[in-house]
Amino acid sequence: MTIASYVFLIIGGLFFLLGGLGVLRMPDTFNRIQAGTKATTLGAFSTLIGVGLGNLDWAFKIVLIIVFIVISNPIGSSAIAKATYKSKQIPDNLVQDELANRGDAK
Amino acid sequence: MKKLFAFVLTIGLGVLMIFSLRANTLFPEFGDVSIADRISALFLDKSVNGDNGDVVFGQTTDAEDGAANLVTSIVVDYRSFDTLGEVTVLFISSLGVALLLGVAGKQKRLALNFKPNFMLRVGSRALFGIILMTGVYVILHGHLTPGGGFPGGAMIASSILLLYLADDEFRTKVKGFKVLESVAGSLYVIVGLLGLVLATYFLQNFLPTGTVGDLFSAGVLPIVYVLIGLKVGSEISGIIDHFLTEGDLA
Amino acid sequence: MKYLATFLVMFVVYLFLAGFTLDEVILGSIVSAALTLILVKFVDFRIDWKFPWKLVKFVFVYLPLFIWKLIVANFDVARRVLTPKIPLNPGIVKVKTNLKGDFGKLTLANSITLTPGTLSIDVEDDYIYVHTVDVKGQNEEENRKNISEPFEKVLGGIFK
Amino acid sequence: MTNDILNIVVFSLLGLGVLFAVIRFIKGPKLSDRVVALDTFNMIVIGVIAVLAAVFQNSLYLDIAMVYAILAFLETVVFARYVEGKNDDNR
Repeated sequence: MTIASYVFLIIGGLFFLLGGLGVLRMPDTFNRIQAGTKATTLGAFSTLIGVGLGNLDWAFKIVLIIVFIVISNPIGSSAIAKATYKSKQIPDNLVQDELANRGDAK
Repeated sequence: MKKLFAFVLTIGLGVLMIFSLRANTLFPEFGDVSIADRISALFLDKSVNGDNGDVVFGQTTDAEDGAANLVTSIVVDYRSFDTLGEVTVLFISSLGVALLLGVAGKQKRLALNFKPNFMLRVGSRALFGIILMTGVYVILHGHLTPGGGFPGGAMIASSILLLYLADDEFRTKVKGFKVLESVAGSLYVIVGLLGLVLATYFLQNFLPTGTVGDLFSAGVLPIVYVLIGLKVGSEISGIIDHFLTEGDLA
Repeated sequence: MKYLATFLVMFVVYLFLAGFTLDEVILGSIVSAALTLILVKFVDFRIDWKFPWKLVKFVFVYLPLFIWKLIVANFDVARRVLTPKIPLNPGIVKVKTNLKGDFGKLTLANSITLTPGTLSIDVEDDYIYVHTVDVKGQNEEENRKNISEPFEKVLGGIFK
Repeated sequence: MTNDILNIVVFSLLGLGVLFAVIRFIKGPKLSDRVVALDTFNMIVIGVIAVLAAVFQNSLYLDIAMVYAILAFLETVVFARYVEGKNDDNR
């Protein structure tokens, strides 16, 4: 059980590292949001499962934390993305922008 | 002349105080105090009334206040009157905000620059329940875990803040907050008076205590924390509401 | 029925937080009942008799797909991050959805954010505005097939 | 013994993630980049707290992780509101 727990913890740590690296290396804001959100969600998922496997009494609390993170993380990212778009800090490498020609655009 | 008189009076009072304290046998000589007898060491062992034994989690029964969290037993048992004062400070600040920003008559939301998107609006309704329940959990387990009435109340208020940020149209009913706040404050004083009636002192713990670490173990402490949590939560929510609304001038 | 649904959600959240002992069940049911009386005005979801079946379908059909897509998405991110010159062709496209309920759309948008190379920015009426790392499709239909098709098929049976 | 080494490995991975997020937070050319870096940083800190719970075998850290997750989400929403109000015209 300890071995499985540590396997999940190390996978989680790798994905957290990947998230940090993605936020650092990606060239524009939207891509940074993408890399950060995906990698940290799976990282938190995997780390918390590892912690739960280490001590099965905590399983329910860990399920609740995972549910909260999986719901809240994409919502937070979309809020930042919308705010970035609205504040006109749009990166100039977009090849297509269908949000611009919407009815009430800005 | 007046200043000289005041000077002499002060010196005289000081001399009088020193001599009267020297004559008092309860007050030890300077440097002769043994720290082991001081009351703080007894508080740490929670044995103010009895033997100086250790408190063991999950085994000790009928400790003086039964809370596993030492800070909780200090804050809402030994120094509960102080906590009543702290809650009053918060009450006065929320009253001040209400007096400064509250307008008689109809109120409406401030026009914000922030337009919440769909995902935030729907998702915050789903997350509201989890956040509110976590606040309630933190309050109810204040005597077992780090936490208690003040952080739990702040969590409840933050769930209300989330609804305010996520929905343009949302408004809570301020009147309900005011009623809840007043009722919680009065009940705190009534619990204190019950302590005076059923036991000896104001705000004394009059309910039986159980094993340290159980849920129902700390006598009156969880009740007091629930009241503090309700009061803090409703006060901070009221402050948020006052900051985000304005009188309808038109 | 609305009361029962709210009560159950609150009760389950409390028990998950506090653990399943007798004391907690008693206290949790009291607290959940009190909160239900306060909150029931703001709740507008209702459960019907098909709810347990839908829950089973959600857990055993949707969640494995979701976790699989999440893992694939992470390896996609890893590939992009670790290559020396990051391959990008970004753009914002709109995708039509057939789901009607609010929570269905929310789940779809969340899923889209956590799948390879996409990030949903906003939902408006029937359209989800999605930022993609790599714009492949030329028109709406192709984008829809690429981005939201697998989830829509599963979620259509669960949410209205 | 092996547990100690594995703990050190896990904590180094998390620490490097935090380091990269902080570098982006300091560099970030625009405000929204900083907010994204802060969001990532918060998620990694939740992971650190959860691993601490496993190391010390103490479930109180999970309560702290839950509360931190809630506060991180609220922080993100509040900063998003701040970013949106801050247009380029009045900067």
